[in-house]
Amino acid sequence: MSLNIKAFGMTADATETFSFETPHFADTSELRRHLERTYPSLTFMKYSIAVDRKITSGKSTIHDGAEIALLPPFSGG
Amino acid sequence: MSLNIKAFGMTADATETFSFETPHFADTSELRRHLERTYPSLTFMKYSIAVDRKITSGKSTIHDGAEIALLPPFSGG
Amino acid sequence: MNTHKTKSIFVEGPVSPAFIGASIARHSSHTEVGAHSIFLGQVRNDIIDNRDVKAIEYTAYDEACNETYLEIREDLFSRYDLCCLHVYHSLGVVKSGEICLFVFVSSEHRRDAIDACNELVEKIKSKLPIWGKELFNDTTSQWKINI
Amino acid sequence: MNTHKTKSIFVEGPVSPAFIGASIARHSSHTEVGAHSIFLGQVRNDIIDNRDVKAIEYTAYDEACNETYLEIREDLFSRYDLCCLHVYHSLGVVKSGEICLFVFVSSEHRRDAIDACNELVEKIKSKLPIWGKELFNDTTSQWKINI
Repeated sequence: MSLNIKAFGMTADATETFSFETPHFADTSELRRHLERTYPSLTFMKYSIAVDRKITSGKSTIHDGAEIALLPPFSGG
Repeated sequence: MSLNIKAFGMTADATETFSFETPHFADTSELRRHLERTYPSLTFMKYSIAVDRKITSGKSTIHDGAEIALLPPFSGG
Repeated sequence: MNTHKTKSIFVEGPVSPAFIGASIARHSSHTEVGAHSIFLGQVRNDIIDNRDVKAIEYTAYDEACNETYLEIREDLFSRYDLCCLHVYHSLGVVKSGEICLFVFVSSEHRRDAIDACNELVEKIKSKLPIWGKELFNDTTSQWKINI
Repeated sequence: MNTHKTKSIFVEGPVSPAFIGASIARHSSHTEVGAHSIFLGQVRNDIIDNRDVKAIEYTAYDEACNETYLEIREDLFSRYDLCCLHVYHSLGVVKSGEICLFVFVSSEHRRDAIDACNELVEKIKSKLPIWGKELFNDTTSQWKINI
């Protein structure tokens, strides 16, 4: 299966799209490594990875069909 | 000289007027004694005496022509 | 907007929501402002000993209020980074559901606006010689006590 | 009042002062309310490296925002004595001087309204996945950083 990734804020500047697909990765550390190889400017950005709308930290499992989002620091209000 | 007294809130219920005159008294303690003899229900009320718009406590001197006001606890807002 | 001059904080009767909306609209020209903190006091339909509060009638020692308000205002401007600050308090009868107090504090940043507004509301309640008389539906009344 | 249902906190473009006035007016039927605490975020005309911020463009992770907002809301209702609570946040372009955030908290008593509003504003800033991009007068832009 593939993963659907949403990119927000400055991470979308790096990926040059708000939404894209990647192959499935077992956890967020592997996914992060893949993303930063594919979009090198992500390496210089601070961002969290949300799995099914919950922010993860460190290495979190990614189940099949999870909704993934890249979240730079929030700046609403 | 006489003193001009303004009564506010429930103290005006006791004096039955918002503004009245008394003879001059040397200090707020003497004035308070006079007022409570004249309007006995004041005795049961909590109120401060303001002299020239400043709230006094205890025994404060009253100069000639001072503006006196009787101030029960505030309840604005 | 009159950020400097302050004649009187009093308005006759309730503060209308349209007036509040218009005050907010006027502040769009203050492009240095990032945060507005607003407090509104609304007359509550309290039930006291089976009597409904249908309105509050406000009276004030005007001259003393305005003097004390100016002191409070200067003190807040000296301790917080504020763009402007406005207070409107009703005199006379304000029915339940209507607004009797409108406090409006603006700053570049939210902490100053929120903290100054909060402090200002407490000072209005505790320091300004204003009295509310609760008018009940059965034509009786009693002097309000702030808690 | 709709304390339970909450579809979305988002509105397209700025929040108008007239909308705020109308929201306040609607609350006059809530005669149990004694205090409204309102926070408004206004886009500041900051000058950064000699460039004027003429607008901020907001984007959000909508679904995650609304979920997190519901949690924040339930937590506040469980800890404060509130009558109602409303949040409106802009999406898209909001020009300097215009309002991008409207937080409206009502309670019987002022302490609950003020404290809950204050906490809610901090949580909106720190917990909701929303991003602002500062658009400068020279057509450049940069992602906003909340402090």
